[in-house]
Amino acid sequence: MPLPFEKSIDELEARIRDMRSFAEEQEVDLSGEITALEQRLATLTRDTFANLSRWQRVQVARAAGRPTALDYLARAVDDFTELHGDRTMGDDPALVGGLARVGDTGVVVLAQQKGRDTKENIHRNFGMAHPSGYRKAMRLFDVADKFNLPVVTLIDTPGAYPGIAAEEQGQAWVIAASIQRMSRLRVPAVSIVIGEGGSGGALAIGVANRVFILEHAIYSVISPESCAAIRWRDAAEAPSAAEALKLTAYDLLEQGVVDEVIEEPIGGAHKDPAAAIETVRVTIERAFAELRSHTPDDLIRERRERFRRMGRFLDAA
Amino acid sequence: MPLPFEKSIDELEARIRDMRSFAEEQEVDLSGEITALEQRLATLTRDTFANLSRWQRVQVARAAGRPTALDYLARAVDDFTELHGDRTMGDDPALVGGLARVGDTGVVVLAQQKGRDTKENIHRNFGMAHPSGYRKAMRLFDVADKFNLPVVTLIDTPGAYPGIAAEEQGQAWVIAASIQRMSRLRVPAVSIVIGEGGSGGALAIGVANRVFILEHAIYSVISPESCAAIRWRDAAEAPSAAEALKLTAYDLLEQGVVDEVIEEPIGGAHKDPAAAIETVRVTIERAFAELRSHTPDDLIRERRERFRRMGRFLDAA
Amino acid sequence: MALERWFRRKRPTRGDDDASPAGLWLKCSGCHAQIYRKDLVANLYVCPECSHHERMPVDARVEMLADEGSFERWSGSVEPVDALGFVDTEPYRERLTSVQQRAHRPDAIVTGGATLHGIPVALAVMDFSFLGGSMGSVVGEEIARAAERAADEGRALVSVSASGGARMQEGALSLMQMAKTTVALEALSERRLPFISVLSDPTTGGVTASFATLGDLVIAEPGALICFAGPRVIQQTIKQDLPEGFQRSEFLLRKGMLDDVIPRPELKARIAAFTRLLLAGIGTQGVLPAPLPAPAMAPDEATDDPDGAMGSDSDEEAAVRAPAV
Amino acid sequence: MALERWFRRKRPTRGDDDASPAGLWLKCSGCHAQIYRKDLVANLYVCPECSHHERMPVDARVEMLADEGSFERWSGSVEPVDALGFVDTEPYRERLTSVQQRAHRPDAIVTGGATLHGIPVALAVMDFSFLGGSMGSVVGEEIARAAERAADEGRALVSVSASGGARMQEGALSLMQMAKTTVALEALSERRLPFISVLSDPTTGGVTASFATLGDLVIAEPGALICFAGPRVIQQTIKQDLPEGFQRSEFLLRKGMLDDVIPRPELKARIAAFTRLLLAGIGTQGVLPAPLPAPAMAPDEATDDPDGAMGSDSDEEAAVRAPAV
Ligand SMILES: [Zn+2]
Ligand SMILES: [Zn+2]
Repeated sequence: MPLPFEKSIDELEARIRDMRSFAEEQEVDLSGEITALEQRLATLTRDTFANLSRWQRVQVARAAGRPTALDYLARAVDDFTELHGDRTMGDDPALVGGLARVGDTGVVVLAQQKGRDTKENIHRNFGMAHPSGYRKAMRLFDVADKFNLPVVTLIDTPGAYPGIAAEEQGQAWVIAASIQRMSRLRVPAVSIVIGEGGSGGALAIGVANRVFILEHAIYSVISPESCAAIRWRDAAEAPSAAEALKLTAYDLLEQGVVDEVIEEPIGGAHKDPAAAIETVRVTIERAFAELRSHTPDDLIRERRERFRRMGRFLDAA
Repeated sequence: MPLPFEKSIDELEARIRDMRSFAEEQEVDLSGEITALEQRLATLTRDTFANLSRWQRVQVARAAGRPTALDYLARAVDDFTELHGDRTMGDDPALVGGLARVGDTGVVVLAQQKGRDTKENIHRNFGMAHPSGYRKAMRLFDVADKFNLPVVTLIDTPGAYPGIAAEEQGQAWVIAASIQRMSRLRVPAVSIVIGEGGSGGALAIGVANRVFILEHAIYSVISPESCAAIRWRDAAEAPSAAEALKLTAYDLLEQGVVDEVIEEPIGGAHKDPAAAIETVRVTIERAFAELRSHTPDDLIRERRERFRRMGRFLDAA
Repeated sequence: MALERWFRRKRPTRGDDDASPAGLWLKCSGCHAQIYRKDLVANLYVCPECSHHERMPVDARVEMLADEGSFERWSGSVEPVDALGFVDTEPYRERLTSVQQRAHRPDAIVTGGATLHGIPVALAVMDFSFLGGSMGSVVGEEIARAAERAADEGRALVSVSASGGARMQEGALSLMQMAKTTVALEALSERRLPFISVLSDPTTGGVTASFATLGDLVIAEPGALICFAGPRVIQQTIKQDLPEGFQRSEFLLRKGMLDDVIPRPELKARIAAFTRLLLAGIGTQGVLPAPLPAPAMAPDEATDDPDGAMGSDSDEEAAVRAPAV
Repeated sequence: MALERWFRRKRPTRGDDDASPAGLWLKCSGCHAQIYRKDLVANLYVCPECSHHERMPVDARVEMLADEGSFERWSGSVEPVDALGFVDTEPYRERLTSVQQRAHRPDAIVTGGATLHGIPVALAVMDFSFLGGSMGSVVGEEIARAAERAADEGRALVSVSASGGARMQEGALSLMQMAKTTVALEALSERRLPFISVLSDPTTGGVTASFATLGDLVIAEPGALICFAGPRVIQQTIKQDLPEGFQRSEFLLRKGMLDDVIPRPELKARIAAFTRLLLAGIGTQGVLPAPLPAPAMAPDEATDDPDGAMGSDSDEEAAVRAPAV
């Protein structure tokens, strides 16, 4: 289960565990040795994660054991209760929505949910939503506006699903419509990329007043694999594509695509989910505390200006 | 093709035709006799149609040869151009929508279209819309509101389609939503029942500021046949059910369900479609001339009040 | 006509009913088990064997949802009239009179104010045993008034539907109740007060196609038949069998039409939780009135007859087969 | 960098091109008939044999839509930069330079003001022959500016899309153009000015999933490939053949996604008719400015190369197979 570059960390953890049980069974005092090893572990982990290549970060962002959206909904907000259905054609398990509470304020939450095991992954379509999912999102944006409920979205998807039904049901249309709908929200909206921010399918629920990204999450116009297949004509060049795409949290901060990087526990969110979730909770609360005094008109204007500014070019005029 | 009670009219018409061609061929002057017969024909037609039973009016409302929605859209408004699709799952040929012009004003039109022959009837599903049709209507109501375009709806349907797909796709949901959406229109809305106003499927596009009905059209909570099957346990009792349901134009005027009855040419709209269509044109123009000075807020309030008043009961309080 | 007409009779208590041999045991319409009547009633008319949700009498419904002693009846002052002089195999007027006497209410609905876990709400509960819960001018008017009064008093609206559709004996005016109830809900929307619509078995025709599916949240009880056109009508139209579970709550949840399917025992708590969250938007906290004091009037305790609720009469069955729209 | 860079060269006229033997005959990609080049151009790049709509060069498109002499170019002052230092098999910077020299424009779009049967509009026409019409910061910016200027000047916006999607060499910033173009359209909406979006072959990925499907009317040319994910991607995902006509205009019309499919020769008149009606709402008559005087500047007459338009390069084909989103 450990990622390739986590192997030494994993081995060191195993050695510490072994030494602990040995010391216990044999009733010998190895605390000095254990402390030394733990310090080595901490340094190794810090160094490893401080120097991850972009491709390695892609792997962390997708790591099994990394907290999923429902893990955050269970503990980074209160009283989460799921609402189902797009009122049109179905209920998409890849895009979860509902009501919750942040402090004393009701909120609408929308989140892309990957599976935590194979069975759930199949049920959740690996977090790849169909048009139905985005229609559900838009329906709940209406609820948010009607009842003045701020919006939290958690982004974690390889992308919107590329399939026959999805195309027939207007995948492009609903993504565009969801971007537009979210830009018109009269309430504060906060988006957090918690894992994989996969292109238009991610952006469709990412048109927020504040966009955060977890330290080891990514956000990209295309997956490194697809990019490599097209531009290198070789999917094995995914690491090169990841490098070229500049898709890590700090890359995106530099590009102005995200407003803030949320630090993860050392070794990544999967090493200490509870800590990661708590940081997200604090971030959400802080963002809403700041945004709740903004008027609806200001919120719309700020959100529009935020996205209107996106891009880099030379202006000769 | 003539309806049962049109038989004597039809025979008299045939006699006049015969006499005319005889007079022409034989070059004899039968103008006196012809004029006398024509007067008899006029009297017979007037008397027949003035004394139709409710069941007979149901038959006129459904008569083959009666102008359909597209006939009105071609000539009772100008520049009609159809717009397709519900942006969700399809384009319902039973509920036609588009842009048109009334005087110098652009309008949005929505109309239930029955077939003018068997082939078109199958294509149009006999004027029975699926949820897709009502979703298209709602989409075009949005266009109407955005561009300040008044709305004209032409009602002619046995009802919303009762089928598996229709139920799966939320027939009840879209009818309710369409009623609500139409009640919120910020522009003048005029509805005309041109043939059969079949229950919820008709009302879904009938929440207008002014509701007109053609003289021989009907508007009912249930078809006489279904009503008879349920309440008499015998579909053959449809004439009794039609009587009991009080579903003719003048019944509805008395009940306050419609605002005005539009007179048809003597013998019914199918006897002189051009004249019927012209009367409808004049009615639409008159209604908009009156409504165009109302503010959006007034239009909504008036429409809400119009439907809020519906019903008869004893109030003991 | 005075309100008292509907409430003057001292009606049999549950104890009286239970004493009658016929009422002692009931057959579950889900698993066909024989259920001791008291157990079924105590279990909110949910079969203890198979969790089948039987139809529930209006007053048990009110008792289940309203905080104890909080229910104040609003409905009852409006009475149906036979505006069309409708006669089929029997005059509508006579049919009305006999069902009114049996039901001890003027029409197929009870509305009132209540608190629900302390939250002030308006309740509107339909009575399927009254002419198949059909919606005519009175049902439409009571719903409209409940929505408007809720808006005035800053209450959420909670409706529990059970209906064969529009009341065809009132002709096109019953059809118009679909629009009337819909426009009345605007008063709530404008005040940003939630409308929670609960669909119970069966909810069909003109009720499904109007206010009942316009809830901010639309939730259903398990296994409820919810449709526009009834299964019989569809079968006659398409001449083929209907899919398993077609038009039932769970099917509609999968089709995206419902926010959730909630078992009856959880209903009150879930509605309260939803309503609390919907009322906790920015700038709305503290705006709403505090829970109202307990009303002076006792809850309406009209017929609490599980046979009526579980049984059927021709009006009800006809309505479900072919709901009027 | 001065605007003139893009326009100083006297480019070959059509006459010059026609003189070259290679350009004399073209093979229709629909029916494979050999078509005399002049006939194809005169027929708006629609095959006279089978009505197949070939891809149309930007300037022919502008000429077809704008009233004669009415087009005033707005685009061109904004130039792309290689913000990520993107290198695949070749640096993005070099790729850009070479395509810019070939295309004589800074990026894959031309915008400008024009009248269309007398109606003042902003035109935005995408150039598929420029890196597959991919949308990076410059394309996004030009569309946003065109929408905003249209709003300022009281013009309708008419866009003609042709794109492989987002320009992946500009990374997440190209993704953000989807949101940028979308929010820029709000300026038009607020002034109730129509946006007519025309989808031509091919319109895919991030362009389809943003401004191009947000038209008040969305119309397509016959036979155009219009999709979110390209056919190749879908085939790789689902490992089965795609249905006949899948993702083509006529298919999408049936699926409810388009207002209409309109043959190229009718396009201008239909757009004018739609726009006139949308502008003729209550209270809007007379509010809009009269048609503008003819501009001083001549229309942009950049490359008018049907081979380029009908042919392909690796960027374009890759884009259609797997549009970046
Ligand atoms: Zn049971
Ligand atoms: Zn050809």
